[in-house]
Amino acid sequence: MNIGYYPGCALHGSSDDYEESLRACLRALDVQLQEIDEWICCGATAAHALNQKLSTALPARNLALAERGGFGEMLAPCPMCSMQLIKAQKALAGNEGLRREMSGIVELEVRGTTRVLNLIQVFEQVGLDRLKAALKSPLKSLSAACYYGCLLTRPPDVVEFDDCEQPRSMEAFLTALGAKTVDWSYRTECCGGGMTLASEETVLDLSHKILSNAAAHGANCLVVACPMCHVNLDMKQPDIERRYGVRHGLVIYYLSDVVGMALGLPESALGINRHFVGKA
Amino acid sequence: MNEAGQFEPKIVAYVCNWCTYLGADLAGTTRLEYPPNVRIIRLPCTGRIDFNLIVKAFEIGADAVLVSGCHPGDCHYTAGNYHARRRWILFRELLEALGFEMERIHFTWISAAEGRKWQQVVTEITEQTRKLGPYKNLYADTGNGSLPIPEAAPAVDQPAGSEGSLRQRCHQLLADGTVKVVIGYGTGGPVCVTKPADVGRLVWNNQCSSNLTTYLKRQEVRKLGRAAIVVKVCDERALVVLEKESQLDRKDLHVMGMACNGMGQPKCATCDVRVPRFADEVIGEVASVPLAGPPNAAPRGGAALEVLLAKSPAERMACWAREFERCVKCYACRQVCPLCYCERCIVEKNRPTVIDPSPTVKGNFAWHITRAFHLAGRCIGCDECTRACPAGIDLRLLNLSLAKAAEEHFGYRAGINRDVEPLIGAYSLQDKENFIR
Amino acid sequence: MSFTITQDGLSKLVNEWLARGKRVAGPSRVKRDCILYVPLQGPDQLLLEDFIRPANSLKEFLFPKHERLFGYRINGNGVELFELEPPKTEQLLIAARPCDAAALPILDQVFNWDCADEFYNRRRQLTTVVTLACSAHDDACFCTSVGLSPCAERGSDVMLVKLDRGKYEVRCHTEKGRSLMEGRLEPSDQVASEPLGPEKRFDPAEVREFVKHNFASAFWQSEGLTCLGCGACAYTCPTCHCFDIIDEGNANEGARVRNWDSCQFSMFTQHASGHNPRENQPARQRQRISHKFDIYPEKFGEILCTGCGNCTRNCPVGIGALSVLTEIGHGEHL
Amino acid sequence: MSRIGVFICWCGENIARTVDVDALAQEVSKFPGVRCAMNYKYVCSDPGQALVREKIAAEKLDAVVIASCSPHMHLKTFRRAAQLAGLNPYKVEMANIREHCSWVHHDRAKATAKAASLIRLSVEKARLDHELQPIRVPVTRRALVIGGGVAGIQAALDIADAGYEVVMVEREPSIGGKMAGLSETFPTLDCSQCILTPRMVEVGQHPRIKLYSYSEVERVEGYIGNFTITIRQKARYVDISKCTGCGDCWSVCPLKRNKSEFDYGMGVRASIYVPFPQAVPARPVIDAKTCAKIIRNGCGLCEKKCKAGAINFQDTDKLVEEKVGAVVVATGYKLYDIGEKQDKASLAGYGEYGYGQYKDVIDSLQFERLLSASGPTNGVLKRPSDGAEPKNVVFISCVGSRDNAKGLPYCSKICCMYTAKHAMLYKHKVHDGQAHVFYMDIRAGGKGYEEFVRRAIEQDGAKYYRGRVSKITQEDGKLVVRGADTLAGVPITVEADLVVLAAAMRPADGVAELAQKLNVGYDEFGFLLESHPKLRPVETNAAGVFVCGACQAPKDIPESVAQASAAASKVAVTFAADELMREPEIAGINEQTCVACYACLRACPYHAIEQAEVRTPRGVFVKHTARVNPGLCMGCGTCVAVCPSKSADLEGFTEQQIYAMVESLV
Repeated sequence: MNIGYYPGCALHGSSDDYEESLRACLRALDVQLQEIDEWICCGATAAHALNQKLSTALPARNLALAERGGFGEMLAPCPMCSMQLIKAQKALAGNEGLRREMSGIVELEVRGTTRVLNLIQVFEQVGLDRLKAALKSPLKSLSAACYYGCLLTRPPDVVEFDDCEQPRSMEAFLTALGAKTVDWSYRTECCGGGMTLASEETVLDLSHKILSNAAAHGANCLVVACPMCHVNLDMKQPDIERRYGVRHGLVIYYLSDVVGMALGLPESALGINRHFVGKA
Repeated sequence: MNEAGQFEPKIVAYVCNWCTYLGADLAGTTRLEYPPNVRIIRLPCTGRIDFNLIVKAFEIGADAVLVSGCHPGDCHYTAGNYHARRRWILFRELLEALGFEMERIHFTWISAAEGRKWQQVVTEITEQTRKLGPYKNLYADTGNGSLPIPEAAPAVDQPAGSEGSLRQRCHQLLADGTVKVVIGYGTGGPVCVTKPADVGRLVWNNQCSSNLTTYLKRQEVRKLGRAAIVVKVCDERALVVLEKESQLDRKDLHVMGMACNGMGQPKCATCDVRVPRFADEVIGEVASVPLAGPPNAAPRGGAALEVLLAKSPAERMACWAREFERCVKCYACRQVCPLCYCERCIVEKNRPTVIDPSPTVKGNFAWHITRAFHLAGRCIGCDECTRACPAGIDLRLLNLSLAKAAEEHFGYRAGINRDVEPLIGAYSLQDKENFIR
Repeated sequence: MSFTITQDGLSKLVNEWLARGKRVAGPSRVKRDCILYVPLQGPDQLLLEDFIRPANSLKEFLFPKHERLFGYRINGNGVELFELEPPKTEQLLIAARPCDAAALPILDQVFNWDCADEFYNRRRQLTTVVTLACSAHDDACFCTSVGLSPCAERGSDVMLVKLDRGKYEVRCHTEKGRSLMEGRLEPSDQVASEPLGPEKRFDPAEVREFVKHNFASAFWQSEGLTCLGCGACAYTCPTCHCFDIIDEGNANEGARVRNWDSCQFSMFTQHASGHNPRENQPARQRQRISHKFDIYPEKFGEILCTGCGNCTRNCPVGIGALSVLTEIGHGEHL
Repeated sequence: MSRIGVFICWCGENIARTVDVDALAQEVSKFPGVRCAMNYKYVCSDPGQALVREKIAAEKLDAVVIASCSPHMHLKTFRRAAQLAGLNPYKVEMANIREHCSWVHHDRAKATAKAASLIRLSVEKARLDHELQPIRVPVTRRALVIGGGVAGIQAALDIADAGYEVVMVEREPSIGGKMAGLSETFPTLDCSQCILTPRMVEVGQHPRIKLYSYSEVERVEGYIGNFTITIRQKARYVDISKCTGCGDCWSVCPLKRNKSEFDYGMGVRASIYVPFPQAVPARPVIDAKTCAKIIRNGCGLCEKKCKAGAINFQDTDKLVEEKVGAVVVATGYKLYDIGEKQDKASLAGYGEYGYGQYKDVIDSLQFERLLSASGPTNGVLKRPSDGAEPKNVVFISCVGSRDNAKGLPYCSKICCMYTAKHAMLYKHKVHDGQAHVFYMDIRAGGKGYEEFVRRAIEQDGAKYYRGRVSKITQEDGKLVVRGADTLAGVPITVEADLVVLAAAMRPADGVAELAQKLNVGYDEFGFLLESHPKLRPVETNAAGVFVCGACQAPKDIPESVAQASAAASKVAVTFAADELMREPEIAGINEQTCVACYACLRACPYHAIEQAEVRTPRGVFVKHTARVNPGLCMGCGTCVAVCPSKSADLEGFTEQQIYAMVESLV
């Protein structure tokens, strides 16, 4: 399988461990990622807060680049990126006038034909059967709380992925790979996201609640598919301990980490050794 | 014309009893003045208004026709207007292809509460028609009329050995009593073979373009008993339609599907079905010769229909007037059609005379409009009507215009799917009505 | 020694007639694969060579497919009838096939035997027929079997016989023909050779004998089985002359009209009671053959067929009279 | 020639001012078929009608055209007048020269010309009018009531008390419906079972009511006055004619832990069971899915124990036929599935409420069972997870209702009221408890309703928050309900012990299939369609089929009962005469020329056309044909338009008439 790859700023910055992990994992599954040439920022929260046109134009440029590269499908591992890209893609596909306008602005013809995937969808394309066949070391010791965060399933009519409030797709993979999953309440709660810099208190409060609920339901780790969630839940655990006096000690895995582990890849190849919270 | 010599349009309005008629009553009760050119024919429901009435109105000299009923959802009879709407969608396409002046045919929904809308509609139609002037171009050959001639596909040989296998199988079927008669192709024309010894009369070559399914409606052939029929895939579609319309029981029929490489006819140029799908048995294998047309090509008229539709309405009307002028009403078109199976054709009904039986231009237009529209959503494009016409009238273009409309508006192709209900007699709330005011 | 005319001469003739407001009709290619006798707009529409014969016949110029006989007006509670003007335009039927022209004397009998049909006779008087002898024939042609030939004179005022391309020997058979051609002919040494007709295929006397004695034969059942019951054979036949009379009009006025009809239609003999004496297609097929070779000869002393082959060529299912007749001739019915 | 009389009305000045009635009468008298034409000041007045009658007799008129106002105004008047004079009423036509002419045109010459033309149209039509007789349909004076909830019970009792037999079909083992499971009812708080059970018993004992419980309608044939209903009696494995209802069987049954349907899973029952003690019939049924004898030929204790010998493990479904003349549909409702699984693609669930995931998130009908004195907890409020008494209960209204995102834009109408009732009853049971209600709007229209809600708030201290709940999470054994109070403008978090969701009302399962059998329409949500929302609220477009209760739209008990009585009275009206009279202006098929393509059958909105056979008097098959059922045809003429051979025609608007009219416009 050969698909386009849009890393977005996070995977080339603070979350390069995520990139390392998913590249290693997907390589093992024979999925070739081809990074989109000259990709630019997806616009994230900032663009649509400022300017509607800009929030379409930025992803439109990226979509145009993907189309130029001939990619029918493109992985955007960061949920914010994928949501912005999908939103723009749908708007473009359904509006001839907008296509013309945007093609002018981004100086490249854009048609909105590239399908944007999140990481879970890429694994779904690989398929449970193939994963099971490649399974080397079942994840017996894991009792995982799958954490989707706020954006992976939202807005539901844009991303059209899984049940918006009670998603189950990650659980399906983990169960197949031999892990236990816990039924808990905070799958789609907000971790504080981009408030890390603006209001650390908010982030600590929200992340603390998430970690507490996961632990209360018997989880010994969390599995995420978002770089921002990982930062807040992993890196902020010492701060949470300082503030709330609770030491959660929960390992935060990327979905690709656990899949990679099950495929028998060493933790170092997956960048797990660079996480802040290690195995208890 | 009025006394001052000014043209006064004649407008015939077919309206339903429960909405538009009452809407017009309300216009009266509220004293909303409008021009006196409209003549209302009150009918129970738009569902009752069939296309022949629209044709008849023009025949008696109407300069414009208005058809009006209840808004969707308001029908007194729950769904008459939906049925009507679907028919109008198709009928308008036929009138377009014939070159009618579409600005003289109006469809509206006017409720019992819309007296003002009635006033506005009638006023506007009257004024618009006054500007258009009398409908002089109806059925007129104004010159420059010549129908585009479709291109035939190149002739291809049929699979070798098919003829032999066909005869062998038919011999078996007749000998073991599975069937009493084989309806097949012979040299020079169709044959009905009833004795195993006669199977040598059956042929399979690239002269087998005719559609034998038309024999299923013939009493003389039916009386012979259970039949095996030789069909090409394109003919098979007629069986699907006939079955849907309760005209045959597939159990009573043994269908010999012939793998066909094309018969070099125009219809073969756009053929996208080559191997039988629900015949009882298939004879021969289709050669890997590519089709002349694109795979999955819709039954569009190809270039000829495009050329026709690109002409001006007056030119289209002239084309058809010139064609129909030659029609002698021998009804070969009707008799060869596998789907024209009425025992008493509407043209033979004389109380009332819906269609003038005379082969005049008026009577011929009425006939060909009716024939084509009765095949709306049913014609399977075998082109037998065109092939049979001794006057060389290209009826296929009318059929194609309707097939195209059925596909464009309803995604419907006749005789393709055994599970889909016939197009006419069904409706969808989503049927589009952008032409209805 | 003979007299000739060139194609240019014929064109001139056509132009002159048209210029005088008269009608000229002849074979013309109305579209690809369709050649018909039609009223001509000019000589360039006239087709003289390289085809067997038109798909229709000459009869429609004398016995039109649709004709108004008289008019009526509804007046209060009464009805008022009025006469229609008879035809008065002279017409020239040019390059007609001998098998078409030979049908005209037959039609003359039909429209005059009990009462004289005013409209028909008037048209006949106004008509001049110029035939063109056939230089080719096909498998459907059988004029020689019914006593005619490619250059049979019957019904022609003038006959043209091809000499070279664009040049014709002219044989005037009637006074009408002679006056038409006066001053248009050139003497020539060339004499056209008699064109060859198709081989004889059957003997009409045998056919007559057969139909007389085999009314209930199973032969008709099998022959008529594939007939679909359209009127293509009758309507393109030069001699078929059945018609239907109806009133056609609106609430105020109308006319009694005469339209072609065909014995092949299921409604042709349908009684008001619902009973139909010829209740199936084989019976109707038998009627057509019997009428042409037995019933009509019985009454008028000649067969009702000129061997043009139109019924065969125009039949959508390839039946036509010829195949039936040859089968009778070959004794295949026995 | 016809002998038609034309009567031109002046309508005082209304017509005569604009139309020259004298000139008009002159002109009209010359139309073909017109015997006499005259004008009169008010033709609809008594002397006017007398004139018409007199002329019919004197001139031996065979048809009459009244040129006056709209036929919607006076056609019936003039038909009556003609009938009095011995002329068939269907030989009367009207020309609308008032609404369609004199009132909308001012030019006298043009209006007069148009009036003449309109009269000509009507004369042409009248010439071809047939003498018609009203269609008489015999009536089986017996009614079918489908559904034995409160609406069905009310309808059945009213019809039976009016003196007609009733057949009642109930899908469940007992009648009683949803109401039998309620604890108390708003706004009076009287005990639901106390008011309903006597009515159930009455049904069970009524000499004119035949009850088929645990049965469903399999097939419906016929039409108004003459339905044949095939009823499927599902295998009950208990012969209720032998059974005494003693209860030995269910006490001996070892499998007592099956979830009780009647308790919506809040309680348990044995494999042989009576759904609730007051059931009618008070006879058990065996649950074939769990019974050990039926599944694996084990156990069989009940059979051994039964003294009456009523247990029959070989029982099978039985089909029985009943003839009835009218049908009342009272199939009621079910609650919307709150969870993620939906039975329709257009619907979506509320994953965020954790229904089905957290045991203590329940729906309102489950809560009713927890409150009910005869419920699984005997009226002691215990939460499902651990049986503890909930001290904080959150009620969320509009769960599904009025939520476009979930596919149910309509208001379920009763939730505001029962939620207030729930809050109140809860407080009455748990005095130190606190009820919290999240609502969108409070819709308390109805007698005593608003006061009832105020009482819940003011006397019983329920806390009402105007706002939606965004998420329910479970933490430390508590349900953390996060929502908003939009009036105060603050987010709220309530730590609850129990959450009750007021799920939307939806039509009961299988209503669409039933509606198709009955040829009754239904809307996109599955609620049955009444004929007219205001003027024919209990009739349907299928003549002789009536609706009542929540199958038609969400409604509460008083409304359901009122509608049921209305439906019953409509049935009584239908049964008032021995024969039904129907308008004869209906379609017919010329069976001689029909080729049985059944285009008409497919297009008929009333399913009034059936496949039939033509046979000789000796019974030899001749051909297939379409045939109109005069009991069902409403006369729209859609069949005529789709008939290719025009073998279909419509009396009153025949093909000949329509073409004659059009041709007169030449």
